[in-house]
Amino acid sequence: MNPTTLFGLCGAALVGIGLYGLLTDPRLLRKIIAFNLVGSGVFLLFGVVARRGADAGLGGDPVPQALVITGIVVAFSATALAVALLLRLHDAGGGATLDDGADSAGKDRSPS
Amino acid sequence: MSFELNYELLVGLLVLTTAAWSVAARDSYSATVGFVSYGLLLAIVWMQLQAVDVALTEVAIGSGLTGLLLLGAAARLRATERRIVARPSIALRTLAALACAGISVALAATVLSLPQPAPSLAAEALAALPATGLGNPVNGVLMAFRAFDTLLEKVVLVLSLVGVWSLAPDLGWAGRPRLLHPFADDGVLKFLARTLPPLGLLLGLHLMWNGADEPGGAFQGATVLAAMWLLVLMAGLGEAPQVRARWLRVAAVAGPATFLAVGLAGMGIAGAFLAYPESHAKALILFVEVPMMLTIALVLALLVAGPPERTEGP
Amino acid sequence: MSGAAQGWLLATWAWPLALLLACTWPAVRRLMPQLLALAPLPALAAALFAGGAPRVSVGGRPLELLFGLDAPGALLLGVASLLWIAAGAYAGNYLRGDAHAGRFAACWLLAAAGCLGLFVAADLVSLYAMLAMMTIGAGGLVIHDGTPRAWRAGATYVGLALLAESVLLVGLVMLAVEMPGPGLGIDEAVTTLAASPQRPTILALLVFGFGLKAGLVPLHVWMPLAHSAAPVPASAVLSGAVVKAGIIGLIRFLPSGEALPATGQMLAVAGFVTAFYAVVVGLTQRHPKAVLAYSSVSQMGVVVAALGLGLAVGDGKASMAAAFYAAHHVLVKGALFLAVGVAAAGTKGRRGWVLAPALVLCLGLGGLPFTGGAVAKFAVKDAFSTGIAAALSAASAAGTTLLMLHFLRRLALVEVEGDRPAPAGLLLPWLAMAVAALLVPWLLYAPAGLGSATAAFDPLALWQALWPVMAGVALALALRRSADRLPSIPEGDIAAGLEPALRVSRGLGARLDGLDCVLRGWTVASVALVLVAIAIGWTLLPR
Amino acid sequence: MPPTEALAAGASAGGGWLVASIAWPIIALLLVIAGGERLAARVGVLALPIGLAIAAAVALQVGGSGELVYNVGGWAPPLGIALRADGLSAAMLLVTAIVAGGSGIYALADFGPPRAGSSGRTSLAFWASLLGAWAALNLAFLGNDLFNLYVALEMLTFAAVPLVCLDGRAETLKAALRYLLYALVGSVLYLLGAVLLYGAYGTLDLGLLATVAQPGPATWAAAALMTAGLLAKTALFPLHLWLPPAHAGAPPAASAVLSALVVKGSFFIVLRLWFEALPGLGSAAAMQLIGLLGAGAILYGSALALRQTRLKLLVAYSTVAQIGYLFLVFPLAFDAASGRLAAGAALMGGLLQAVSHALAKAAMFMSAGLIAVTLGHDRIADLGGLARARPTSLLAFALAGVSLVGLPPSGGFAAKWLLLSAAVATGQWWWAVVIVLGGLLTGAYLVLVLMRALDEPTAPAAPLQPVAAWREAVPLVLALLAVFMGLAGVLP
Amino acid sequence: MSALLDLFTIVAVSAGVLFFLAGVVGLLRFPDALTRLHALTKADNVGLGLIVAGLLPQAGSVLAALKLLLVWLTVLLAGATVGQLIARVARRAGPSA
Repeated sequence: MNPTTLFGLCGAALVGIGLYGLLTDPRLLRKIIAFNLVGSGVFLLFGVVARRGADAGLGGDPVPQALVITGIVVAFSATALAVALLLRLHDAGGGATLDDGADSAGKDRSPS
Repeated sequence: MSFELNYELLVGLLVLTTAAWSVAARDSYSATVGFVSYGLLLAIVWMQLQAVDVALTEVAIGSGLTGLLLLGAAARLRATERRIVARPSIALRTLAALACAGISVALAATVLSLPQPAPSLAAEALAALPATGLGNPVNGVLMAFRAFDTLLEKVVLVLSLVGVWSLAPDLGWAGRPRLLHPFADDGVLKFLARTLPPLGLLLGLHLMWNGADEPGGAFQGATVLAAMWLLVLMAGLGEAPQVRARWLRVAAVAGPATFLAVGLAGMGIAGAFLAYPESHAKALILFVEVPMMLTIALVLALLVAGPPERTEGP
Repeated sequence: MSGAAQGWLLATWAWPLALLLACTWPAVRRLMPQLLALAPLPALAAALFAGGAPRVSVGGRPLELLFGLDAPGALLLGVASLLWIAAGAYAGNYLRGDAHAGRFAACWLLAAAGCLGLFVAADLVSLYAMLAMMTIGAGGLVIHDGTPRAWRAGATYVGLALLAESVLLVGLVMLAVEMPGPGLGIDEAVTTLAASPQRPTILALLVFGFGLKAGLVPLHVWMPLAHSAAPVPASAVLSGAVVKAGIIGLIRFLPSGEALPATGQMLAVAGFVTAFYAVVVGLTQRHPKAVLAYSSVSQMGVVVAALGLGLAVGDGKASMAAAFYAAHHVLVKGALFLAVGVAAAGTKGRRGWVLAPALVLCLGLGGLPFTGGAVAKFAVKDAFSTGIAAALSAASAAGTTLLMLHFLRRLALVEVEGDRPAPAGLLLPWLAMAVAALLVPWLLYAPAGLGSATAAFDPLALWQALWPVMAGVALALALRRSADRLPSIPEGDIAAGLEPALRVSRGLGARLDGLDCVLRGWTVASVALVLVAIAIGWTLLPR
Repeated sequence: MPPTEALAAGASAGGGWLVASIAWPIIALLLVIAGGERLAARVGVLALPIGLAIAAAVALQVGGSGELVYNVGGWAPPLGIALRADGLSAAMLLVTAIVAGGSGIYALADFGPPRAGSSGRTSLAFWASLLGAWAALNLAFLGNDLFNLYVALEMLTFAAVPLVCLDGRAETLKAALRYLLYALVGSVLYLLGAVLLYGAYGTLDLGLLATVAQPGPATWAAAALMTAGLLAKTALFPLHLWLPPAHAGAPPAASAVLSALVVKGSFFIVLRLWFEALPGLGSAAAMQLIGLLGAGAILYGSALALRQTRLKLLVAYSTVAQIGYLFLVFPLAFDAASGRLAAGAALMGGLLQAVSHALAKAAMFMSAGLIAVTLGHDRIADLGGLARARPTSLLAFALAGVSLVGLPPSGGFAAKWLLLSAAVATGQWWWAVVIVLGGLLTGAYLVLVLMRALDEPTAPAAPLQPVAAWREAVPLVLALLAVFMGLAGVLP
Repeated sequence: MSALLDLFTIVAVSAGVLFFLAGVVGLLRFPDALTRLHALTKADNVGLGLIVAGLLPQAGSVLAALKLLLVWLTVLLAGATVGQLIARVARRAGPSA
């Protein structure tokens, strides 16, 4: 059991924790936070993979490290878009959850 | 080593605790605070993993800007979120917990099963690095070997900025984003907003310049600049530009545009899209990084600032 | 010559479709109901000049469409086009002042293109395409009146027809998979079928599909509903021409010249059951169109029985004979349906103009000597030559006569709608069809390659044709009193059983909506996502 | 290695077109943003034909050489990123360019240059998103590197989400947010798979993975996570929660792109993942499972479409159903004997289904939009009188329906025919049954709509709104393409 | 000489850690926002200051030492400002907070 593996397990756990929040918390903001947790868990796994690939005098495989940097940026833009949507929805009076309108498609049905 | 491991263990546990906290906390605001501290702890983990560039990015974006974004939202949503009580049924939550645990276990098992010695491109990257004239292999990957991803990532940034803007109410389109801190009128914040930015500017440029050979790069630098600008905006020392301002539009696309132009030029002069002639590789890369830094700083800050709103006096 | 012939082959279905497309111009759409009689002209030309012409191919792979015309096809195409012309002329008059005339015309053209194109389709794909076109158009015709009854009939018809086509599709695909070459011509398909290990399955699927189209009991339920619900000219073509889709399909795909006793006898049994069952139920019907519809079911039963017996003994000529019998039915049934309309449109006083020719046609359907019906019966005599078959066919002839006389009585009682004599525009098509039904069979007998029709005049043949008719007449007179006291079975007898099924399906639908709201809740859906991931991973593990 | 050598190593002549097909929409996108609202529509419309030409050029090149490869930056995989085009990609590139072009022209009426008084917000957002989605799709069809494809997926999502809520109504915002969050879960799962594969094999290149990938925990976990994530983005039943409200709520031009193209992007990556990277690693059980979900989608989606009372929702649910056919490819293409996925009739059928559905569904959404504009509503029960009011749009809708039901000579028919043949040839008759039932249900709900539309006006209809003829022409052309695709000889 | 420097480092850093410890305890134990703030700012300013001071001899180069000082100054600046802001919030919310 070396530190790298330890952090690998840590990343796996993070994914689980975040995923649970993403699945079950009705509050949208918390979903977004949870998504970031899952994301960072995945990035941590990238870091572990990079560290395991330490070679040729480098502390880690630079490729996964670069991928993480790109990934973090993408995750940030996703967060920004989601937060903006959430606040706009809030202003438009749509509340701060998803499921109280889940059947927006189901609503306009004739009671046949 | 055993001390090492204990230390790592401690950090790992702290990370997991803060993560669990930011999921479990009753109040979203405290959850967000938990998330920010989680980001800082994660940066330590990245240091432990010998990934300084990532650590910088994680602190700057993962914890810093994202935290700012979430804190703002949490503050605005406080009232509404209190009213949300309906939660999924206990059975459903249990099922979800089991499913997530299953995923975690599977991942853990997979991590433990990864081959030893691990496959790695470190050697190849190092061998190819001279052709790019760069000293920092991570930056080499970002700007040369996988420059395509980096270019596309910038397009993604700009695209999501347009997405955020498109959420403006029609009346707000003519306006500008507003994120005044409730204490904007306060001298203290203004003081900070006056003293810190010069320092930040210095740091940002330093990071960008350093990135070529040492940890850091346009991206981390730009983030610092963005943070400084946001500070100025929040302190009310400056106003965010109108989203229709032409200079803003041009600046927002300058980075990817230059990158793309250089890349296409590469087809002619270096035989491939996004290839650099070996003699001028470093110069070209720096030439790309300067406008890119501008764009990134601008876009990151405006992503935090959100869609434009009607501009009546506050 | 062959160039022109091939042109006619294509125009058979392309011309009606062209007229249909023209309907997108409002001016043309308003005019179209009066021009319906023009749509089948190329088909008639094809029937006359393009028989046996080399196949013409349209498009490239994967869908190379082939068109050609074999002898039975030519025969049926000819009479069918005659019927479509007459009924079209009739419809032009019938539709005067109808608000939906444009829609009727559109559906009519679509159905005509499919129905006529079906006879020239020479490959699996175009055959399927024509069937589909015909179904959709005909469905539109059935619901034309827009009454709940019409809707129910149309829904039943389209539903069952689509079912038949889906079954056919599977059969055709199974056939195509085994075919060596890239082309999907029907001729090649038939040769493949002969050698196929899957033959029983494929034959079963095809017989089911085409049997449903031809209205074999118990797949006949849609016919009485559709034919009595549709407007008069529509029921004329439905009952006369459209039904023959099943027949031509069976003729094309059943192996000819090879003896398949089991299959053949099964077909024959199904045919005879249909023939008699339909007579019995038909006798209980009140509305003349319903009676006619059941008579069509019964007649198709006879045709299938003839085919089946031919197949049982491997008689190569049986298919041509059956086609001939069917051709006669096209003309008679088309004519009689028009008669119903004429009777309703005219006045009681001048109803003789309707009843007199109708009587001849009715008895002709039973096989009265010197009528076209006699030739038709004479054509299939070989199939029904031997003991039990002969008896059954004679009995069915008697039954047919009985049923048709019942129809005649109901026709005489039809309520008139106005007090003015039927306009010539309605009268002439009817009389023309009547004459055609009497004469055309005589003209076609020799060209159809069935030998000489004069043999039908020898005394023995005359007697064999006559006595079942007389028996039928006698029965009719005997039953005259009781005929109206028979219990009345609802049209489409067992189709009545569909109603509860519909109600159940509606209930299920409501459940489905509820289920969807649950499935589309966030937590359920996202848990589902994680579970899907786990499930896929699980299934990947080696066992 | 120096670029030139790398080129000699990996890239094939004409590969530059691959770069062009991705770079061109991006250039247009940047121009739109820099040029501002006034120019957005013009730039966009000019970009469309050129993009089509580039796609055609790629198709020609592929038709000639069978396959195009291009190493970006001259760095060959595993260190660098490669682009690759085969017949499948070429077909998808073409149909994408056609549909994007169609919806662009169609959108000129809604998102043209802003008139006085109206803010240019929607105009800018629509054109930027359309071009962004187009670039992302082309990248998804050409990308050969798992992380590169991840970027493509995210780009696609970020471009698609704003399209959903252009009108800013609360329910479309909610639909957009559900879509975004669910798509994000999907992409996280995908990324998890990618990191596992890199950790195990040290490469993200599909071609290299195919050579080194072995059965093992990492491979299985990665395949499962990535497939599930992509299914979520493709809205395969039961992961379709976001699709109906999003596609039914968006403006017609956007719905056309979303329903016709966007869901195909992630589907295409599933194909690539299984057929290119892990062809030998699927198990019969897994393929049957995926097929089962597809079958569920077909029956469930069609049944629900039959229940809808709003036209756009019906069309949206029909998309849920049609997506199902795409995933029948996996059980049908899986050769149990060798345990490998074999490119054959099934794969070709799946591709045809994707292409023909793209054309037909775009036509359907556009004509449904025009119908809604004309009548001021899209209640199926009150469609009466449409046959007179909008014959052309109705015709387009009906022709598109012909392809969906799978009547000859439409591309839909060719697709169903191939899938059925594969089912028969491999003796998996149960999929044949599903295909046939799906066709029946599809026919049912389309006939229902057409019959209503052919009826007389039920209520005293509100004054009909006029619609420009050229707008009606767009869906008609797309529908005709879908109907006669079967004759075009697209099959090898 | 170097031994002395090392000793200085050890002492200073330990003292800094001690301050941080005290700060954390204060954060957990003190009754209201203002007093907690009081504890925290001590940790930030003095604690970090001592640690930086202790690390200076180990910095190796003058540039590195300057960087360390810069870090400390920045933290001082930010900490002071944030402390002020939080205090204002607390005062606005009233002593009960």
